[in-house]
Amino acid sequence: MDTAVATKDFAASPVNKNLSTEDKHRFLREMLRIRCFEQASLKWYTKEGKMGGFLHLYIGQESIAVGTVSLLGPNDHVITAYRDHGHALAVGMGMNECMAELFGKATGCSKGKGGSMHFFAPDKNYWGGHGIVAGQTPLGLGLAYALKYKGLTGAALCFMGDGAVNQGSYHESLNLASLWDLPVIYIIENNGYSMGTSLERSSAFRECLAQRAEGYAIDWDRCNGEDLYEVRVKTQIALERAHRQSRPTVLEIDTYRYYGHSVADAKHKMYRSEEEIDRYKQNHDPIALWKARLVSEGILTEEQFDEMEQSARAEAEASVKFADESPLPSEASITEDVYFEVDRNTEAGRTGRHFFNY
Amino acid sequence: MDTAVATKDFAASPVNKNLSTEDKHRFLREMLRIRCFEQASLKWYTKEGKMGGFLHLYIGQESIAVGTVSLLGPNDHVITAYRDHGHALAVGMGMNECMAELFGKATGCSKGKGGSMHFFAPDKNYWGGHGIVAGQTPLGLGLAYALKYKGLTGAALCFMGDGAVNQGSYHESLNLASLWDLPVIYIIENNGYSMGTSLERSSAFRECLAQRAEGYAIDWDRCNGEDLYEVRVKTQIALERAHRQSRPTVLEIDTYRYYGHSVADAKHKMYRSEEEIDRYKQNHDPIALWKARLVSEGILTEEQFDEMEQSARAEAEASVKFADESPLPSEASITEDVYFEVDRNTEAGRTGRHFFNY
Amino acid sequence: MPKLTYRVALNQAFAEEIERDENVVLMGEEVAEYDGAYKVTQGLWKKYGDKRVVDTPISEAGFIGMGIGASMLGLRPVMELMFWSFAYVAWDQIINNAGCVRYMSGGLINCPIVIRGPANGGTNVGATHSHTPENFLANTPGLKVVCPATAYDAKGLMKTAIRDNDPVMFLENTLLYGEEGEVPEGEYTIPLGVADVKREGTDVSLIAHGRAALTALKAAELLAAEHDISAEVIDLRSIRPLDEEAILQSVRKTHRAVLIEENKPFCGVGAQISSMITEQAFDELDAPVLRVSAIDAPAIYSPKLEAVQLPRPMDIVAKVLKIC
Amino acid sequence: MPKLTYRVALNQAFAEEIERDENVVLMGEEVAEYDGAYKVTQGLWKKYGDKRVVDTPISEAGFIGMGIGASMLGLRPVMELMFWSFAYVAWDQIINNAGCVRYMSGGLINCPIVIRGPANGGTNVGATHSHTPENFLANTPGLKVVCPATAYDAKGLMKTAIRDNDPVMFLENTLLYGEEGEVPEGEYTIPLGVADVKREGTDVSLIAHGRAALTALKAAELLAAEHDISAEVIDLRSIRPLDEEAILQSVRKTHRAVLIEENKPFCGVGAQISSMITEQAFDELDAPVLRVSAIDAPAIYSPKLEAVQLPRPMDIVAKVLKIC
Ligand SMILES: Cc1ncc(C[n+]2csc(CCOP(=O)(O)OP(=O)(O)O)c2C)c(N)n1
Ligand SMILES: Cc1ncc(C[n+]2csc(CCOP(=O)(O)OP(=O)(O)O)c2C)c(N)n1
Ligand SMILES: [Mg+2]
Ligand SMILES: [Mg+2]
Repeated sequence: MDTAVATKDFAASPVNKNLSTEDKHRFLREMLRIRCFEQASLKWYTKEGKMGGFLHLYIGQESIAVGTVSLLGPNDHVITAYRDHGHALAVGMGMNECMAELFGKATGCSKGKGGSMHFFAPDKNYWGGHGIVAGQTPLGLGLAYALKYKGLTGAALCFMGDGAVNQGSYHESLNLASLWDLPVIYIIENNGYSMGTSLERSSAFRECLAQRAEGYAIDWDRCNGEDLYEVRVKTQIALERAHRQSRPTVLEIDTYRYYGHSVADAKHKMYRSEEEIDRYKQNHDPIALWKARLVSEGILTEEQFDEMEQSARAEAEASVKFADESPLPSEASITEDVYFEVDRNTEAGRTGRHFFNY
Repeated sequence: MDTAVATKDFAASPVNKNLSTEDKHRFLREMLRIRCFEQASLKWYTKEGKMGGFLHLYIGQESIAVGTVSLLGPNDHVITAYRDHGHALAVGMGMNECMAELFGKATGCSKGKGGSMHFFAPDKNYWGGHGIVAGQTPLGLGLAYALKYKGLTGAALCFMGDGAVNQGSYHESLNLASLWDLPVIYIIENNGYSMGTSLERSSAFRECLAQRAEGYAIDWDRCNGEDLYEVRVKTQIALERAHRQSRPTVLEIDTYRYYGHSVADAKHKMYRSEEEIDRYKQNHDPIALWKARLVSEGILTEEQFDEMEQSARAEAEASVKFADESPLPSEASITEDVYFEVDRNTEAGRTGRHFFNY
Repeated sequence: MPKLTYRVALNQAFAEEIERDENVVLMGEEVAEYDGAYKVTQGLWKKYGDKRVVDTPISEAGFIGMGIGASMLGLRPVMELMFWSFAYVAWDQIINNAGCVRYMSGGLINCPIVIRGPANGGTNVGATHSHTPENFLANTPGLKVVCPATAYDAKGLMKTAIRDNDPVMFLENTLLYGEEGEVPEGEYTIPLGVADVKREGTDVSLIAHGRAALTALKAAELLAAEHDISAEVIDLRSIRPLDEEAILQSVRKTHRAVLIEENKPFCGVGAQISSMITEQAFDELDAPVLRVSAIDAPAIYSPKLEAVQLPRPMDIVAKVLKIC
Repeated sequence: MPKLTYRVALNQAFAEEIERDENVVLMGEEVAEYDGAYKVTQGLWKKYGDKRVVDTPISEAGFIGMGIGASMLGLRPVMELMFWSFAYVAWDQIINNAGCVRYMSGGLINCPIVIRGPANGGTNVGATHSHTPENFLANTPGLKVVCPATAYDAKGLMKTAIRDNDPVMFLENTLLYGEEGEVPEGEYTIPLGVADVKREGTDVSLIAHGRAALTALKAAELLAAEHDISAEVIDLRSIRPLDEEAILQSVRKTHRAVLIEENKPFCGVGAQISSMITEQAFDELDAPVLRVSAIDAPAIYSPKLEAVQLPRPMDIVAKVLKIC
């Protein structure tokens, strides 16, 4: 084991024991969809001119997005950082609009304006997709604030990386969350590195990062992200705390990313060993472990798994075709989606000059 | 007692037991000088046109500046927030340049450019005087960084208020201080209020604010600020930690301000009771307690005390006369002290346009 | 019409909008129990309670960002910065989250938030407390920027800002809070993007915003009384959207313009207006467009000197005399 | 002369200054063990070690402020912002501490710090990563602002910036890091406040900074080849201090000016230059001063579209043809 968290079997926990085979298969399918989507995106990124900018792959961390989101209800919301493809697919966004966004097409979820770091689907309670490290942490707090203000029973899941804990806005958010009893759950996806910097070189702490929550009298927990059952159990505890007591939680989930920080990070074997990467792939791959789990439970066959993988791959390929064939945004659209009032052509939007090119 | 800190007698502690009568008198004189200086400044603030802007009085907290600074050596540095008169006088600044600064005169410590919130004396290792809440906390860290970089054995004492702990820059500074073993001491002068907001309404914590330091594996302590002996003992521990191990400390010192947040805060009895203020003045005044202490030690007479108070008052009055009679800065000086190279009329300062009024 | 202070006019706008829309919530440091550091929110917490008027800790990045997040879900937070100068600890939240999230989401999100507070020098609070970032904010497509000069404008523009579905940066002025002006009884709003001709004139256009518009009015009186020059005073009121037509109309009439602002000169709003006039009305100009701004240094504390650092009527008169 | 990339030229400047002055220390995210996100500091950590080249956590407000504090005590920190866009989480430290502490201390303190990193769009990294705040920074008396366009300028200006005793904001460009240019062997410096006439011309002055200066050069070639127009290209190199004389001299010669920048238009550097030219050389102008800037929206991701959003040679040509 490479996680500091002792493993324990969470299959029999209340939140897991009544899961149907269909549920368990669905989790597997969703993790596979994320992985295949990203493998396809990586392949096409490298093809001349299909995409630009950054591409941060979530591969290796799929169990976190799928496990946490699997528990969410109608008033639970999700917001994350720039490594956002996994959460986007987990909340139900289609591969087509996601791939088209990567291709910078008008059919993209953000009309080609946001790119890889900025997937959004407010209709699915998904608020992005944010490029500034920890910049989303006050926004997540605001989602929780609005829920409480409106008297809704819900929670805001705000995902962040281990490197984001050293941004001031996160700490300000923790104090506000505790002071005002806001139903926000900060989920630290601790993959051990912020770009090329290991956890030890970026953060001072005692046992773990989540423990800093104690200073704000916030409950915290730590979780082994490779086990989808455990992710669900620890997340459910936080969700109930949010729903029942309107109290925040900081949940640190150990995980690992297989690829570089972004596609640009070719030298990622400079700051971590090939052997370390292989060890994770061999022993801690969330998909492999979940697959083995379901096989051992006697509810999954190799054939079923291959079928799932193939359909995920097919879906990804289809999304590439969709993206590739989709039209580019028009030049005129560059100044659209800047101001609501202008886009809607309201009286306010028609009054005075809003744009200053002549 | 109104401080959460249990009192204990620190007179016999190593750092205190060898203090000479002269030392103990000096502490008393310095506390009196701070109080008299500020009483005079308050009196003249209200006189039409003598001062402008803010005036944050330190009265009630004098034992902290005097007690902490009394321990500092040649490589120990001080930086604080806008409530900075006490620290300025404690490090040895003259009343004249301080009062002249309040009067906005050219003879002021900052040539009338900084005002009450911005007293500086780098020659006395005093780096101000900063108006943005917690804005000085990374600067204090930088002083400690420079000391360590240069191989000097010293510490940076960075003072801040209880309301400043919820600014992100402070938390970022704590992580860096611990991660890099920097000799910085964050001293939280906890007077129970940030403007009109009580500690409980602004901060979430377990036992106290300093305890948040645990999350960064930083040592912390808490101190009853009304007792100068205790202030010296707790500060000395932090100084030794900085000097010997180059490790940071967060020291929270309970204290109380008698006046409003600033002179503008006339309504300060709206958020705290007359009775509370009186109780502090009666039972917890650091000057009265220190005086009583020295009397009980048989090393101070009423006459000596009166003489000290009178000379402090006389010095304050003289500084008012000095300030009042000092010249204003010239209009030309408005654009001086902006750029070092321009002020020194170097080649760099003479090349290109630096100022853009026509 | 009854006379109200700029402060009370704003206070009325808040009260009326709180009653009109249950999603309007006021937040900021000391805005509730303390009635506001400058008493702009006086009485509102007592009247509307903890839910609608909320005191915050000193965590601008945290609570401004929180307000932006809450606005994405449909609240209409009206966030007070005790001073706009403190926006700099929340700058990323304002520029990147309020300013860019609509665009990056392809228009799926909008942030109906107002961020407000005083942005001015002249009160001897020193360089760090005297910033006037209207030019920074207006440089940012996605944000709207309003700088009212009178009680009437402050109330009418604030009500519009709160109802606007885009993020509106509302810059007030501590030196104006106590200034009285006529404010009609009952409901009215003023659209963003409409300048106000505060004085008609024929010889030169004085174009300004915020308190500088009042300084321009005083200068116009001096010009009329002492130099027989008829100055027109255009108060921009909102910087983005900008009422360009009003500016150009005036310049087409007077053929001369002096731009006044209390900000530092380099890349101030005056620079933008000047370049716009030159580009749009070059042939109408009988003289160079001139600018008056603060003396180009951080805000000085010394009360007597800070009064000199900011534009005075005499400074405007002197510039006008150069071209008239 | 040997050809070096902009990246290597900067790298040489760092190495030379580290060796020249023991107080020079490089800091930033990934600058040491990782050799820099854009490899600008490649090899320096290996060569000079932990003391001189330091990796930081993702805490810009904390480490930039720390660098400012260290500079008050005499260190000469060269702080990398992986992107200048991230300055917005450290904005208060930069504007209020680096920018104002000298003034507020009446000149007792100075901050010999360099804050550097790329500030540009055009790499499809989206709105939050494509900010170009040179206008915000140059609005702030107390700060100096440099925007080099070539390898030669980058090295010479960086060495000067590190030796300067005021805080210098050094804005680089990820699109230029790989661009080659002639750089002499050995020691040289370029003063701040001196523009470079990158191409002589007689019909129109193209005034720009950073990458826009190279776009202007391309436009000048098109103008010569296709329109027989002789354009002079002035590269400002530093924004504050500003080489006003070079601008005015050129305008007195050509009587026409087009200002190009990759920033958003409202209150961009072009606005300041335009207002300055109008004010200082009105009678020299035969045509309105025109501006070319980025299309006024947050930076779009879509690679094909972002290429359109930023000024292209054809956009400059079109503007020039309006006045020539
Ligand atoms: C304020 C800010 N500083 C720096 C960056 C550049 N950056 C982007 S991601 C990243 C590392 C973040 O690591 P972590 O939080 O652990 O998330 P992970 O990439 O591991 O998912 C950095 C430094 C940024 N986007 N925002
Ligand atoms: C970033 C920022 N926000 C708000 C303010 C306004 N302000 C000045 S002092 C203060 C209260 C600070 O209280 P505390 O830290 O407890 O210090 P004390 O005044 O009690 O010494 C506030 C809100 C400021 N100066 N800076
Ligand atoms: Mg990580
Ligand atoms: Mg306090």
